[in-house]
Amino acid sequence: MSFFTVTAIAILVSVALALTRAILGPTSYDRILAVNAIGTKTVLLIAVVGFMNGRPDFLDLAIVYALMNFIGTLAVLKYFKFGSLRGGLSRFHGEEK
Amino acid sequence: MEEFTSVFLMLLLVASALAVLYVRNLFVATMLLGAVSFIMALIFVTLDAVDVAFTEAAVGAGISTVLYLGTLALVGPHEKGSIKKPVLPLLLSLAVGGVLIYATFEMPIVGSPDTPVQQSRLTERFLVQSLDEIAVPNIVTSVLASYRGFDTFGETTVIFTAGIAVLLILSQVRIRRKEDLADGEVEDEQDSLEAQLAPQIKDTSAPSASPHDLIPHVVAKLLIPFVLLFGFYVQFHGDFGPGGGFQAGVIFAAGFILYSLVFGLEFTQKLLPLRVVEYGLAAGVLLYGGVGVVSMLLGGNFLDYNLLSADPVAGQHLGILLVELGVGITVTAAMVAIFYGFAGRSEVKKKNEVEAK
Amino acid sequence: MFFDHFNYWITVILFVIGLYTVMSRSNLVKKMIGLSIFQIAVFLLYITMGKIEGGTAPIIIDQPDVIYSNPLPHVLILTAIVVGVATTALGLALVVRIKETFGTIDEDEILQMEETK
Amino acid sequence: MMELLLDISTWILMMTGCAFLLITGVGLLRFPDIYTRIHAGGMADTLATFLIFGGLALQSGFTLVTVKLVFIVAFIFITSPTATYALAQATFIAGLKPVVDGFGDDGPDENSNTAKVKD
Repeated sequence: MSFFTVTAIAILVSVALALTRAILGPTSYDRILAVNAIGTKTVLLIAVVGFMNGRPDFLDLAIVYALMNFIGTLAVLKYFKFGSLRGGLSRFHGEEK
Repeated sequence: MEEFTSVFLMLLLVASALAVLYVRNLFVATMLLGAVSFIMALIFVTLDAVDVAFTEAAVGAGISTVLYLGTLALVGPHEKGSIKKPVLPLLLSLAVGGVLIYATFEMPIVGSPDTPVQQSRLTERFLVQSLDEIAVPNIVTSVLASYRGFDTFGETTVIFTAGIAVLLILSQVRIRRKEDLADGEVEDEQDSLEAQLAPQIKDTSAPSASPHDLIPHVVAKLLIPFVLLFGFYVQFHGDFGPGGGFQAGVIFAAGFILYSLVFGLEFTQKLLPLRVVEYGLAAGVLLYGGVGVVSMLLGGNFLDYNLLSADPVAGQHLGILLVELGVGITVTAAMVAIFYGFAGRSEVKKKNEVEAK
Repeated sequence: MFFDHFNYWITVILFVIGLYTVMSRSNLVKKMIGLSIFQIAVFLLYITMGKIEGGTAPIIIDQPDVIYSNPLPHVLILTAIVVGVATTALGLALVVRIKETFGTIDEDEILQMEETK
Repeated sequence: MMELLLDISTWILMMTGCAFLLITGVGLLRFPDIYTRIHAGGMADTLATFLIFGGLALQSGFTLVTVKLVFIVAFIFITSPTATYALAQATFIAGLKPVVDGFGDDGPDENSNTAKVKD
């Protein structure tokens, strides 16, 4: 058993745990956190699977995942703070109730 | 091991899809759809479809989530309980599912090399002869841009049309214009709209307004050049690795969306005005079609890249480069246009509410 | 073998989930989400058909006797994903306009309004 | 000899990384409130990523792949804490209070606050 296999299994278990948290909630912030964690673990799994199959030159994929994870999380948080995607991130003084 | 990974991921996929169905809060459903998309892309990687995983990651987890959030910001996240009883749909879908499951036993075994798909003459041609005819290592790119160039042209046109349609449906300023035309010039109107909104924006959008948000600002400033650079890399490296016009376009758009998320829509539209986006939408399709027309003028068929250069293989390379560039421009413009449509709509909505009061 | 048709079963399950969501939920955004799941089922079906045992991604490498998975389904699905998000955006745009016109995005309520008109 | 040494260091790095990953997963599931979960999810994630990618880099040697690995680690090191920070701040602004066992007695008040943002 190579270290890639062991790592892949550990990542899969970890994704499953995070997914449980995403489904259970209870608050929306828990879900954001869990989905964000799933995203990071996806990056890891892509890299490990690439090495496992002997084609490690697909790491470009992992960069896209990391990027999209970041953008998605920021969008969600912005939606939560302001209820819209329009203004800048620092506008909450004007909009907060 | 690969099979185990794939099976495990598919079980996770079904679990999260069921959760999407079950939850009542649409926002939560959107979040879980993002998770579904991540897991789906992982399955694509285990099934050797790296290019597809690339696209799914960029589109499903990034752009799609942003779009759903933009919609929910306008329509509200709460789902009311349905009036009708869901027994009939349940029975119907279970029946359809049963029939389909029965049908799967007639399907060839997953991964076996003697299925019609793998035995097709096309597969042979793509995998073996394309190396001599096109000489691009990434076969997906050569099939996408050259062998199936017509189809991709059609798809690009669909994206172009969708971008235009979203802009028309969610047009922001034009509605105002008609109403205000009676008492002012068109030019001034746009300014006055901005002027009305400006006071709220100006005094709060300065970074000093909240020191806490300094970190996302700084990080975004740091990241955006690299995101765009990575977009170029994906665009022009698509011949050799996973990537190409579709993916690069989405990544480019993601860069602008990131800017807009952190600094606000106004600044983004100053940087990349709506007019430029509209021109970009058309320019990409025109570039694609233009390559086809040029090859016709040179005496070949539509999109026959062999004639673009003295050497057929060099001609193919040039054609694929230009066509992918056209796709990239159109996809970028379409995604940015769609984002502008959704994010800018809240401004219209807010103004309508103010007028109603 | 149990896993011979496993991918197809997952496809069918996702398909049924999508179908049920579209039919049973009256919220229009939820219907769009159901359609997205539908789409994902179709993507999985196509990519599964392209997979070949012991194969690798269809990007040519300098090694003897490499089996590559079929690139054609990848091409079809790659474009389908981007077109899918464009059409989803169109649908969501229509939902936004429906909300502005009717004040609700619940299908049942909209139908009632239409009847009482 | 060199090979063996590299393999052993890879094993150590990646197994430590796996341990941190599993701790992250368990922490996400078991911790009582959002702030502790953010702590578990955010911090261990970055560390585990660093360790596992370090192990992968040892395996790939001095190639383009290693450069890409370094890029990804740098990217995650910048973005992941930012996202975590923004999340924690948004949570705080939304009015969720941390569960503090044995510190103060605002238990019911905190519960009502949590209920407000519950979906």
